[in-house]
Amino acid sequence: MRGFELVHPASLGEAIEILDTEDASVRPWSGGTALMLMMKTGVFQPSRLVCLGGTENSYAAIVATPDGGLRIGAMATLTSVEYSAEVMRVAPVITRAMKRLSNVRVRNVARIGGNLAHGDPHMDLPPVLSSLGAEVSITGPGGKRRVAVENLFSGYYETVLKRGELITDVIVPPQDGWASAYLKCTTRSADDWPALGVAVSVKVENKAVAAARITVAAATEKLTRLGSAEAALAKQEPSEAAFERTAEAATEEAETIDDSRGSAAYKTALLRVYVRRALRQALRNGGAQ
Amino acid sequence: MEPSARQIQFTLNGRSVTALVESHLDLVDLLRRYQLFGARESCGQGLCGCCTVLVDGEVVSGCLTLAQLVDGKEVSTIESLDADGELSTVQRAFIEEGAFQCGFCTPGFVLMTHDLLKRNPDPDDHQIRDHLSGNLCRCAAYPEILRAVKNAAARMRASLPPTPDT
Amino acid sequence: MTVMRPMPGGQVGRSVPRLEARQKVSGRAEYVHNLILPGMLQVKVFRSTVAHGRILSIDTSAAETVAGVYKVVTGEDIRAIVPEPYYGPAFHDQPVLALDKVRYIGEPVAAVLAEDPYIAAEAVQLISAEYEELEAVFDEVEAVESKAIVHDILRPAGTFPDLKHLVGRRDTNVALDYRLRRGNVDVAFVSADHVFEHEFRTQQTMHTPLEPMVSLAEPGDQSLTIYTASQSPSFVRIEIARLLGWPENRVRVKVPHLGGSFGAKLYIKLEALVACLALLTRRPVQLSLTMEEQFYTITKHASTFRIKSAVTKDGRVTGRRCEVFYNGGAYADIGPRVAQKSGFTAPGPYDIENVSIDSYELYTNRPPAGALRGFGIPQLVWAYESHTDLIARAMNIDPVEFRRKNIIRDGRPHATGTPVRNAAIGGVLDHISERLEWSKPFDHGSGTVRRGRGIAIGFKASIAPTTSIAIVNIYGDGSSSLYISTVDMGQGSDTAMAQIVGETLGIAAEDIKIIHPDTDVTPYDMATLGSRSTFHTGNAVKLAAQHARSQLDDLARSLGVPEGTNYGPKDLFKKKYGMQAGNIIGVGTFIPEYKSPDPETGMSENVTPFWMVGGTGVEIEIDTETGQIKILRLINAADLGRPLNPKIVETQLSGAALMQLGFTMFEKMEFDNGQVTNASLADYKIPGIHDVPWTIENHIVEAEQPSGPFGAKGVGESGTFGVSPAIANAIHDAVGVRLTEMPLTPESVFNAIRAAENAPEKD
Amino acid sequence: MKLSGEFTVPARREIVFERLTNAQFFASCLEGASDLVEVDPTHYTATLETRIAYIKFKFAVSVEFAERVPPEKVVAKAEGKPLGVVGRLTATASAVLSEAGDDTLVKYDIDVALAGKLGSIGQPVLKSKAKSMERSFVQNLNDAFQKPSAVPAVSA
Repeated sequence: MRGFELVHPASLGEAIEILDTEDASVRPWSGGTALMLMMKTGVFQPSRLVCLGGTENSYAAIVATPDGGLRIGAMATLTSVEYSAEVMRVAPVITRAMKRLSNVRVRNVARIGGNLAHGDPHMDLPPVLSSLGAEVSITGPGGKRRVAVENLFSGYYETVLKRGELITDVIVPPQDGWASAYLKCTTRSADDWPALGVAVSVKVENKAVAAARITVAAATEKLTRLGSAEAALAKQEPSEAAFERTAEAATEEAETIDDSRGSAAYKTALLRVYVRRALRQALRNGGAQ
Repeated sequence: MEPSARQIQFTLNGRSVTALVESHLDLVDLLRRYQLFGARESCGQGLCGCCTVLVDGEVVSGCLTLAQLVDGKEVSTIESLDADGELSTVQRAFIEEGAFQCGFCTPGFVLMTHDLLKRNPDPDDHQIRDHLSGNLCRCAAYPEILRAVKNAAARMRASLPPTPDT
Repeated sequence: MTVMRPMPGGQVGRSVPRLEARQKVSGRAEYVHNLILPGMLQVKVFRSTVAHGRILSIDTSAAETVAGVYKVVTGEDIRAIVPEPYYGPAFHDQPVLALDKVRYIGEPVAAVLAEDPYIAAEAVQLISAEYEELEAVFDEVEAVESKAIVHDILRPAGTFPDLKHLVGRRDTNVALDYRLRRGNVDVAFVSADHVFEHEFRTQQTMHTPLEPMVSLAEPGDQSLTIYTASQSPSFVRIEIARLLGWPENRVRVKVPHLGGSFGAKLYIKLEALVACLALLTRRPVQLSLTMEEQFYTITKHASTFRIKSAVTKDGRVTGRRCEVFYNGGAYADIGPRVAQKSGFTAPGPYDIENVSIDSYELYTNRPPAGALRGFGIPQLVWAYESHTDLIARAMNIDPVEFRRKNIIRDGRPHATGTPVRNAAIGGVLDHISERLEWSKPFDHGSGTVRRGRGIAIGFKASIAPTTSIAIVNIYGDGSSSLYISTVDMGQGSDTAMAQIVGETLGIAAEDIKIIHPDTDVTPYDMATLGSRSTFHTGNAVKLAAQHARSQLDDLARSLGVPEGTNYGPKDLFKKKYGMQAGNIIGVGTFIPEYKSPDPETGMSENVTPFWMVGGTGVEIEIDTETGQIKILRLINAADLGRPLNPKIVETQLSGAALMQLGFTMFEKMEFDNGQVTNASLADYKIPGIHDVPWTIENHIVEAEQPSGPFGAKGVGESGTFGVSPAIANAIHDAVGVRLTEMPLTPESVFNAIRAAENAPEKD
Repeated sequence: MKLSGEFTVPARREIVFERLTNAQFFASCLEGASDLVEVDPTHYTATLETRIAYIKFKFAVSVEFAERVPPEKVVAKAEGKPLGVVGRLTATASAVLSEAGDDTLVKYDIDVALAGKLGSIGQPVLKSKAKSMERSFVQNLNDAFQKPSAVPAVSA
């Protein structure tokens, strides 16, 4: 763990310049809680850590956008997201998820950008944000681009972020008419990483589901949006039978994996139950307004 | 000294200090240099809370904090609570309720309780559990800790002057 | 009583706050890790990556060249200090660093010393070793017959008289086989109306004290001081002195507070290594394990228990056969005592005419197993109370009624032949069933939410033979200190002992200073283990205080103070010496009566100084769609004699039960080919605050242990006994399925429910 | 960690057997394998480099063909040492080949074990990596048989 250098670029541009290197041992450092774990175990030996503190002034704000959505700066701490009145107003499902996300100390330090860029499939925010239709703004040596949260992840701890690219903002679209819920299931201690996380957002118009977003995490290798489950629910009148069919489609689509939190088969069984329960809860929660 | 070492300046329990710090050093290591042992590394993963420290008034895991990054910041440890020789209300409540056994995790729980009561002077059981869920007590004095938090909250509320908000 | 100080209220039975409370809440309590000595070297350990293999070579050359590395040491280097560097309380089987062979993945093979621990850790990564891999055995039942032999020769230590019968054997993994034969169990089975037979298993777990193990050795002139987080300073001194071939007085062992232990820091762990390294380098040496390394150091036995009972049609158990296999891992540690001492209670607290017990401690190629809060008892209670419940259900007898019918009543002989006295077995059972309102109808829920309740009781024999010595020193001003080598690791022994002194001398417990273990200063105490301190050390402390008191009386008499005068010690000293001066030193030694079990029959007429009884009742709720279990009520009760400090006692009961709740529900060391794959608190989950049941009650069943100090006996483990089977029994009650393997995960409940739906259980 | 599965290769069994037991060919299908050196006809050494996100793992590996029963069965054993960290990778892979018309059905079982730091705490991550390597190996193998030209020449 010894012998690395901590550098403090003053701006995003400067940071990107330093990070634009072949050398994978040069890494950005926002809150550092995840990277520090990798370093302490000796799995990752950095040569240079690029502190993003210098970008904080420009990229830590949480603001309501004119369209009624949210823009959350990548350097916003999870705590600031947790206590943000804007977040609570636009997407209370995020606020609720925060209470049981990691722990207070980590939330005080970890940044939303780093949380997403880490690519850990057990995290709570990616499925929640994905079900809200959120996107991330990315800036890199090649300019800016936007990626839907569910497309950010390419594998276990892998993202589509390219060399030198940093997440700068999380953009949550307006949630008018959408009802959301996030449920997670732990199978060992209550504060364990989830064996399964299910996030759903449903828009009901004229008593029928006009649109739905259903995402699964933790039980699968990476966050997965369950298109066939969404299709199964579309145009249906919300009912136990419709939820049942949606859950069934979800289990057929999701490729669950074995780990010490449960077998793949068990996680599939949990998914069936939790999709139904999440849908029920979302409709109980109702729209954000 | 390694080339990665850097001189930093920070406030430690109210006093300004400077230190020459290698890049890999974490905050718990740094505090040991000042004979402050109340924050201690246990799980090394930010999960147990034994290394809880306040940086700029926010609770953090000392074992996940690079020491160089406290440059210019205000660091407070458990040892600051009774600097004037008086235990805090929370500390007294922990003693009164017998909310610890071996005591290794206790400074972390005490600091987290202060943090909770600062945000929420009258937490319910769920809120207490949520706030303290990142701290582990292998002696499992949890029922007593829950009682101690409530005891402290009640005493602190009683001693606070009423304000329009409360 | 001739002289007295103003007498405060009764010290015994008062919930005195812990003496060290202020230090603990302010982060100022003294732990070994607070100690930084000038010139101190830090140790990092290179560990085996092979489960069983012969060491062909160890290459330390690259590590030695790292700037800042002081020295790299292998097992052969240790021989310069200790020619036969094998240690252990039961067998001298564990090398300071591996010699010739490695026996589990994670075994220490080499040590790097550097002033900077980061440098030592980095250098460790540069060490490599070549091994000739040998066949390995991991399962305790397979170990009995396996061709893979972990130790070529067994070398019993002979340190403790109760393990004297261990004899050197070859070509076996059986470290100990305890046998008990009472009556004729085969005849009982033949003549029984019903015979029941089951097998139960438990998983390997770890203590995970939050203060990871740490030891520090400082060389002196022809001497060595060891500062260590240990439950057994007296044993550490004896064992280090034996290894070095020194008299005991050249080894000094000091122990401050422990940040939890639960059996982990018992007997000898890191001390032999730091002692050798300190002598090799002539520098103070500290070894502080990481949480990960603790998993390689000591664990709780995995076990398999085959139990078979003969039962009459009216529900009397007439015969029971118990075969218990404890997975001891690669080194015996105190496992043989676990197999023996716990083994003889395997039939449970039941009055059974015909009993046969075979209890085995087996060597395997897993990390070593030793004592963990209950010393093998929770594994047994898990099995016999699950079995008991299954019998009652099958015979359609109420499980509480069935137990009442069979429990050992006062004065009746236990399986060993020892009459059971002062054990509130029935009292604990009655108390829990009353709290649960057992006789009232119970709502079992409906649909996907089912509810169930369960009860289990267990008991444990205390440790013997064993010796405790205490010294009470009264100073010139009348203040006093207590010198004991009992270690306060959170259980509150300092406070309880101060209360005993206070009660005897008429002083407030808070005014008594406890001198922490320092073998140059504090007298011998066998170890702080097995809930023994309250009873054994407590008796010694009481005797020491009485001794001091009688000397004060003698002094008063010799000074001609009239009987009944209110004269304090200070006044006496002043009268005697003409100024504030002098000491009165009271010494107490306690050795309980005990008779070792006969090696052939396993019988003994006095197998324990006292019995501990504990039980648990639970109400649970199961989500049948997911298998998730919610504990609605957790009710613990124990017979601990008369409580010295009710509040601390209650915390002990509750803490023990919650710890066992973790072992019951989710804690499990996962292995892949001998490698533990979840050696961190990220992947090995222990109970957190959200896991605490919303209702938890802890009850002290009123009883009195006449031979204990002021009627008290130990309590540290009793809360663990009944938790696991009570929950398994409640699961059965709720959803009709039986789990026979711990942990009781939601997935195992879910699978059992599905399996039962496909193949309905026959009753 | 156990991985098992089966796949069909569009080639005759003898040819598949020959290719699978050809170390050069085998290594060419395994992502990150390089520096293959033949020690003797049943023993080889190689370097295996893999990456999970930004973290690199490099192993020095030795491989032994423990059993070769042409054309139906092959068992290989591999042992590797991670560079820069104490540890040990062991793997036993067996493949059973059976005819499926003109194609060959390959059934395989792999038992991979990791000891040391990577095994004690890196297990979930590496397990997922092993699975993705398994998938890419099968894919590469299939590709190689689809495009006979891509098959490296079998050297003696």
